[in-house]
Amino acid sequence: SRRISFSMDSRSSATVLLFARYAELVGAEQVQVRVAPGSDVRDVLQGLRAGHPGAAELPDAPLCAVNHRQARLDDAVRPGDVVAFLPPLAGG
Amino acid sequence: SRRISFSMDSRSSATVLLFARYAELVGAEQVQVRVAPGSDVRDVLQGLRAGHPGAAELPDAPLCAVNHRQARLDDAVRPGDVVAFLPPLAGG
Amino acid sequence: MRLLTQDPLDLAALIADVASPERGGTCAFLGAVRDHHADRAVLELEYSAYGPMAEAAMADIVAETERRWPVRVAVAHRLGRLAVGDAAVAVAAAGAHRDEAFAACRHVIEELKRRVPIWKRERYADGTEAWVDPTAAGAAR
Amino acid sequence: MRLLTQDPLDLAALIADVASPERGGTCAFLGAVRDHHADRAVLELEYSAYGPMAEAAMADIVAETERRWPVRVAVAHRLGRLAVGDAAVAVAAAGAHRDEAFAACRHVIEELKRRVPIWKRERYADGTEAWVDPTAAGAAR
Repeated sequence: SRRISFSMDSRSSATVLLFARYAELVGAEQVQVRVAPGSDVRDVLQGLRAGHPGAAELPDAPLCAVNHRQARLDDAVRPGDVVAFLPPLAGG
Repeated sequence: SRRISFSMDSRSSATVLLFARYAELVGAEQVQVRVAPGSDVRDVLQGLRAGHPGAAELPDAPLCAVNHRQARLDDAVRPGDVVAFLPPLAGG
Repeated sequence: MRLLTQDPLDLAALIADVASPERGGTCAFLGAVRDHHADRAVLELEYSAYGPMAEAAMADIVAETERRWPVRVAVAHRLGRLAVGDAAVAVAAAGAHRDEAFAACRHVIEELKRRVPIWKRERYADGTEAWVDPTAAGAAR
Repeated sequence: MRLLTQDPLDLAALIADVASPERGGTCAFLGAVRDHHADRAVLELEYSAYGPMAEAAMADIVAETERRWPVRVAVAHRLGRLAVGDAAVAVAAAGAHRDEAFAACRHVIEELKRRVPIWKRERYADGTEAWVDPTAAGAAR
């Protein structure tokens, strides 16, 4: 039911989605993080921490996804991408 | 739905139940077979063959039961017992 | 639900029989009449049983399974004439965790096939009929 | 049936989705909300998901499973607030024979737990709440 909205700076930033406990820690379900050329998911996590103190409690290597597919921390991120950080899965 | 009936000589015979292909071979679902003292299931099978030509086609060691429980060919049979010979099982 | 029945099987009823608040995992198995057996087209079949022995064997299997794993299990087999697609056997096994639910469900269907005196006579598209003998060479599982 | 739904799960519908005349064996799994988790009394819980990724992962699991075994499989996970005893996940796998039905059903639920981004927050009898972390020490399976 969450709607993914894009801010004005989507040409220079990635949308970061946060779920469950991570959304509580950060205090938001969605934020924008600037991505420089050559960025990867780890850089986006660093950018998230820089702008959101609550993100300090995220683990160094959380599960992550880029554009709705599971990803690794060294996968590339380009402006306009949707990056997600995922707490330990608990489905089923 | 089959009813197990007992004939007059139940004090000296066992009731033999036949199922599926074995009932077709013997031409009956239930017959009485005399049992002498010290008889076992194998003796009952011999008695069945003596009285019913179709029983010649039964295997030498069919699955069998005594009083509704799986049995072995050398298990004892007493007058009044219910002996069953079972074609290969095909449930499920 | 009764162990042997002439009526259509009700898997939901079996699952309800084994459900409880502490059992989070339920595994179920449904065996249905297939349209083929050993490369012959099956139209319908008829199941028959040695009733008292079959019910005793099924009750034994349930009791043994519930002793071996921390589960509740339920099982029912249909008798009489069945069409292709009709469920012939249904099993449900519920436990706190899925490991035991899967293991128990599988055990019940394997033991049922091995020990319960039930027979089936198939009627084929070519008009012939035959008793199914799973021990015969070339027989399907 | 949709992969993710706020509505009660319908196992019969999943089984019907995978049924066909040549598939004689159907294995199903139902995962329900248990009344206890790591020795704490659970009153209810709420499931949430990363919807687009969860649906893609579930579709991947279905496709992979159907490539690996000769089966059809269906799966659905419920989201939102669930009470003890409510089914949270349902899987059905049908094949010609039971070996592949059991293996495929088990594979789907294992992969779902491993790969599908769904979370649950439990509310306990003592008034507290917590996000469930299956990777934490002492966590129940």
